[in-house]
Amino acid sequence: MKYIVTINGNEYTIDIDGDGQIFVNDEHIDADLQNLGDGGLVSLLVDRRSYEAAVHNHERDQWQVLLGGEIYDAFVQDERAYRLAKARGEQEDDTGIVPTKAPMPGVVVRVPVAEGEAVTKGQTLVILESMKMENELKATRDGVVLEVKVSAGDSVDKDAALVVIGDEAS
Amino acid sequence: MKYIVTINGNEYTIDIDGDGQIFVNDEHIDADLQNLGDGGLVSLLVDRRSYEAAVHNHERDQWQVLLGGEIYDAFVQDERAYRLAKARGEQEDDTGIVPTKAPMPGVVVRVPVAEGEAVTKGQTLVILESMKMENELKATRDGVVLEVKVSAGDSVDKDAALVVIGDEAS
Amino acid sequence: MIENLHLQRFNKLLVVNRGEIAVRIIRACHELGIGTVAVYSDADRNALHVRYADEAYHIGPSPARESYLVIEKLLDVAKQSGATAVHPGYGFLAERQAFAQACYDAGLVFVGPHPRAIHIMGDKQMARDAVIAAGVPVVPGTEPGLDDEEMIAAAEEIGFPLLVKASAGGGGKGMRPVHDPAELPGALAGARREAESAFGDGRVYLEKLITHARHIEIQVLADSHGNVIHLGERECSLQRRHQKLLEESPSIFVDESLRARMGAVAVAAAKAVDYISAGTVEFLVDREKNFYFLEMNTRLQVEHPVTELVTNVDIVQEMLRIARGRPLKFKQEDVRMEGWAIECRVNAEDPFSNFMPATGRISTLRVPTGPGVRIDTGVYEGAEISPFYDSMISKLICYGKNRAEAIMRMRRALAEYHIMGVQTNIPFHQHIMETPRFLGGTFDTQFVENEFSMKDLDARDEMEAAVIAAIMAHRQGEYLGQMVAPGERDTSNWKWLSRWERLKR
Amino acid sequence: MIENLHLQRFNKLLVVNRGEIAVRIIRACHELGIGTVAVYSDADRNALHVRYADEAYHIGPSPARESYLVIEKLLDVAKQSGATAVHPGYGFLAERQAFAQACYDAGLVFVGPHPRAIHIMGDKQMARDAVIAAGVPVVPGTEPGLDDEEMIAAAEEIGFPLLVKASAGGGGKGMRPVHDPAELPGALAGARREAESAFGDGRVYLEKLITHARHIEIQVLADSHGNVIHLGERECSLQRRHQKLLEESPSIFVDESLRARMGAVAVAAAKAVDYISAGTVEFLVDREKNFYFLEMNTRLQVEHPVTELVTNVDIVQEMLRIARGRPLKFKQEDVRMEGWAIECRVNAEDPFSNFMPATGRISTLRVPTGPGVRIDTGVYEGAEISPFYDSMISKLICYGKNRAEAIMRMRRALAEYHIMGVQTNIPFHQHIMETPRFLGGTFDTQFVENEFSMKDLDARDEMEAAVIAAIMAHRQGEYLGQMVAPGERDTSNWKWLSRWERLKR
Repeated sequence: MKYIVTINGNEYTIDIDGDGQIFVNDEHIDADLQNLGDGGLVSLLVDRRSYEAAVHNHERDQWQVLLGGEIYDAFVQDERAYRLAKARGEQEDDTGIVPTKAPMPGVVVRVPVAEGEAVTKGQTLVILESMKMENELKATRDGVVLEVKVSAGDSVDKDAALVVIGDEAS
Repeated sequence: MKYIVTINGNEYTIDIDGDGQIFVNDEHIDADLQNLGDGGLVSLLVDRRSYEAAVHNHERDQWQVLLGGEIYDAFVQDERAYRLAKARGEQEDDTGIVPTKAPMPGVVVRVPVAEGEAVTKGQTLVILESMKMENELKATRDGVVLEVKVSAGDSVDKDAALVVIGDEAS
Repeated sequence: MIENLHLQRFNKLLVVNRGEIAVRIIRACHELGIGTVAVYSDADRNALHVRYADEAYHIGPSPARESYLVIEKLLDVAKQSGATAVHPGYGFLAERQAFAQACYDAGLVFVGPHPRAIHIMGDKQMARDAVIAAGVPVVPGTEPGLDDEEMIAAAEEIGFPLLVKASAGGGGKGMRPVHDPAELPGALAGARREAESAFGDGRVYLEKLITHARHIEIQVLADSHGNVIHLGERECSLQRRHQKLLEESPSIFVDESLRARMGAVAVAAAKAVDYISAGTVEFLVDREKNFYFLEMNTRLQVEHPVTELVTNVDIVQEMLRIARGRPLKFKQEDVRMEGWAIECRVNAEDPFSNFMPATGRISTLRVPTGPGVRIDTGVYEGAEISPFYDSMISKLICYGKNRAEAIMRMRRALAEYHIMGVQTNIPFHQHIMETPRFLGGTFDTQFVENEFSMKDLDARDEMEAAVIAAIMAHRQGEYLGQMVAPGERDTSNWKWLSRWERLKR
Repeated sequence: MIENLHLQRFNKLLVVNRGEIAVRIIRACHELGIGTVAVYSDADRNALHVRYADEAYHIGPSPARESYLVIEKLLDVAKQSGATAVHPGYGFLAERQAFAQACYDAGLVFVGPHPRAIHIMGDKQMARDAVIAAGVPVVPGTEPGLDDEEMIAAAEEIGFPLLVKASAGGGGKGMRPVHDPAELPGALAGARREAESAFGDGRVYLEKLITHARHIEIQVLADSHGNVIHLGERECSLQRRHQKLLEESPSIFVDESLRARMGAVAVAAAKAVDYISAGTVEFLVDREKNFYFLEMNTRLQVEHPVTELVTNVDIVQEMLRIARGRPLKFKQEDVRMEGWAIECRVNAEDPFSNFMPATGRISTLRVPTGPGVRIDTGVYEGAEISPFYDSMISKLICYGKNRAEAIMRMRRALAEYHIMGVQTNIPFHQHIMETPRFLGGTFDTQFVENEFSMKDLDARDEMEAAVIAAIMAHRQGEYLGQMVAPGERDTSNWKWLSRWERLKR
């Protein structure tokens, strides 16, 4: 099985054959990955170098690997998915309707954007107070505010949709 | 549901009613038992006193409670089982055919008893070497050696039957 | 001065707090043979402080204002349990004069200073007046309540840059830096509005802005017999949004002479309010080693362990002894600082997303062990990190013969520390431990916010991360493939279960 | 004397051990910036020493004789990995002259003494001769190899009680106490048989039996420049079957003058064999504080942490510095003992069943934290305790300002320490911490075996245990009742699963 893993724009072609042998960009490596308990903690020996890492399957193809104090956001596609995506020129991140969700329960302090307003990636959409701190929730893509679902003073639950961003056309 | 718990020969009648209220020897206590993880670690609040204990369901009605550095071997019967046992005058421990099993893998050093020999509770039946130590396995009841299944020098697996004790008649 | 204090031998103490500090206090009581009574909200039934205490009382729903902050409930628990002393920890009711007073009124020993000391030090202006009278240097500034014209005139005298600060303030609210006279009127108006809405008190005052300041504090111990000593300094300059993140003792910036001078001033500040118990005098120190009184915290401090490690004094035990009316067993000249200690506060927050607080259930917890490592913690595997309480879930403290060794130990301890199920700022501390400015000790209170980035380091192990992700995805794919094999699913739940269990091993 | 030693700067070190001591050494290397190479058998792929090392090499099946004891495999790993130094830890190959020699022959730095010192101290008679020549007091006795008549004559001179001991012995094998001249011939014959079968060497010798002896040892550090110092004593009298169970430093039995005399003698013993690195000189001390050389352990000792805590010297780091050819940075007069440290060895064994070794999988592991607590461990949640290796799985070390505080901390740390899935001797230590003879410090090497019982304490919490057992049985009954509800089982596996998961929370 061949996978294309993209991290920080760098692509790694990783082939795992029927015997569990692993090739990175066609070069064989000696890799042994062990699960340590059920929380996503793993031990990797790769060409005898030893690593402990925490792995989290963010969603679908998105894997987050915490290794040596660094976080690596890995996008893992098998060969077919990779080719299809390539052909379609798809860019997962910057399209579609994206609701900004509350990462934790809290109270909305301010919503500095209005419906219909154009926003850019990284722009603050909502300020949420939780755990004694004010937290800025930012846009994950460029687009237009399709809907503002909350206003200042609202108490919200974890994962509540707060602001929805999309293409102007949608 | 009424239970009779026997520890060190002392009997406790413990009634757990439909609402989860608990009565010890007909006196109500305020008890709250919480499982901490899945290893048998529990937190008990009883009349506001706080205890952490480790519980192990040894076999069937035998519960082992490790509490404050002490081990309590508790025999738990519901009311009916208790009455039946009482009526039959049954003494679980001292009858039946009892195989002495290897508590861990090891090598038999010596078997100081022979088939047909009468033994008393606590008498050494097998000396097993494991983890660099010699360990004496003792008879759990009075009786007669029905069978010796190993001899010095044998390697044995965990739970292998080594010596079988029973009544002379069996 | 101590007539109206109840200082007496007590054998049972009520801890009106939760989390790591409740555990810390309960441990100290165990070590002194004092019985302990814990309190818990709905969220905390299985918490460590409940499990480690001798007794535990439920005091209500999870929000602190319905449990940990309800004075009547707490006093009621003291009465019911027969506890005759109360330790407030930090936060919650620790610096509320009304609570300390209520304890005294109920005949309980309050493990802390007299309510009057709490009151004075809790009010910025009263505290300032009290310590100025005792000869303590303060940041040049005005008193609160001046009108705009008076402020503008005073500003000329103080000089720029300066800070507009809320009189009732805290946590940076109602605070505005002003670099130019022209900005002042707007800043005054803005700060007043913010202070009014945050504290219901719109009074503000001016203070000289000390640039490149370090936050250095002195630990003080005072008994009920008039003995006041200090245990040297703690360096707390690594902060974000006025929250300390990492503390050390000693400070790389403080030499013997500065320590002696700051210590003497801190003792004078404590004496100015007839202080009793452990307390902390916070200073700003400028580049020329001028130091200015900032405030006095009239309670046990989060970062007390670094001082414990270098002085070999157990501060919590000392608080308990002092509350029992005992004189200090050692004098200033007996206090020796040896070695170096660093504390990293472990917070439930995501350092890769602007330190957003994180909630969740701790599914896996692996703590570092070995030489020179201490952990003060209130969490456990299975703990739910809720939004109800502080995001600080544990403190990792490392000790070494010198600063370099303490840092090396902290590095390896951080690498061994695994908390799964909820995000933590452990990676932040790992980055700090590799940052030249931290290693060189040349940082100030602005460093983390203005000059530090989580992106400074190389992505050294990118290939390894890719391999891990690919193998995990591959295994998940294989596992899902088995799950959806046609016709198999209904009859194979048990098989599936065992397979899944195996996968998780 | 050091020409034929390879002492040099090395940047990568191979640890030829497993378990807690491998972890301990790897941690010390991290702190000194030395790269680490671990080795592992089949059983140890997921072990901490593999995870914490920079590199790890598989060396074969689980039995040590096919992995950790195979010299060629280990040297091969050194070669492959480019490690230029080797630390043997304790046990396994640590005191095998042949291994140390093989390292030297391969051009590797052996972190330990010269092979000749290992050889001399490994042979009871050679060691005795060497230290006698250096003026070290030894237990009066004979040399080995005498015939029975000579033995009987010598016995008269030594006096009774005495011990028959195997020349090649260890672990109490081939050892017989003799209280009466009439028992001697039988004891000689028995000991010879046992020694012959255990060691293939039937030679025995006689030694005066020191009654009410305490086992006290001196930690020595010697560099390659002729500097030899000691770090004070450890009290190791709490033993069972000649296995130490609990150690402390200092010893309650040792005063300044005795410490100075024993220390000087230990240094003389080390110098007698041109010792280099960390080593331990073991003594028996009688009631009159006469002390007798027992043996010298030419390696790092299990119980080294108690010395580290009271002297603030990192013994493993010092071994590494010495192996790099560095002179000791401190002199005898710089060594100061402060406070008190106690170590409890946590063994996988059942203290309620004659300390039977236990195996199993550690299903839950909760380690104590907080002030004064250190844990050196090689185990982890999920670890399989196999019969292949030593039953000691971790060490809990507590430090306090004095012995009382160290004991109180140990009590609470033991109560917090939970290892589920495999039985441990933690309850034994909890009993010891409540035993008047231990608290008073009036114990000797016979105490645990002859005068201690796990049944000494009251069953204080019997009612609570009964309540726990009843509730657990009740819940299990309810759960089983739901399981066997007719007709429900096939369709409800999923429901069952979620119910079971909830039960386990």
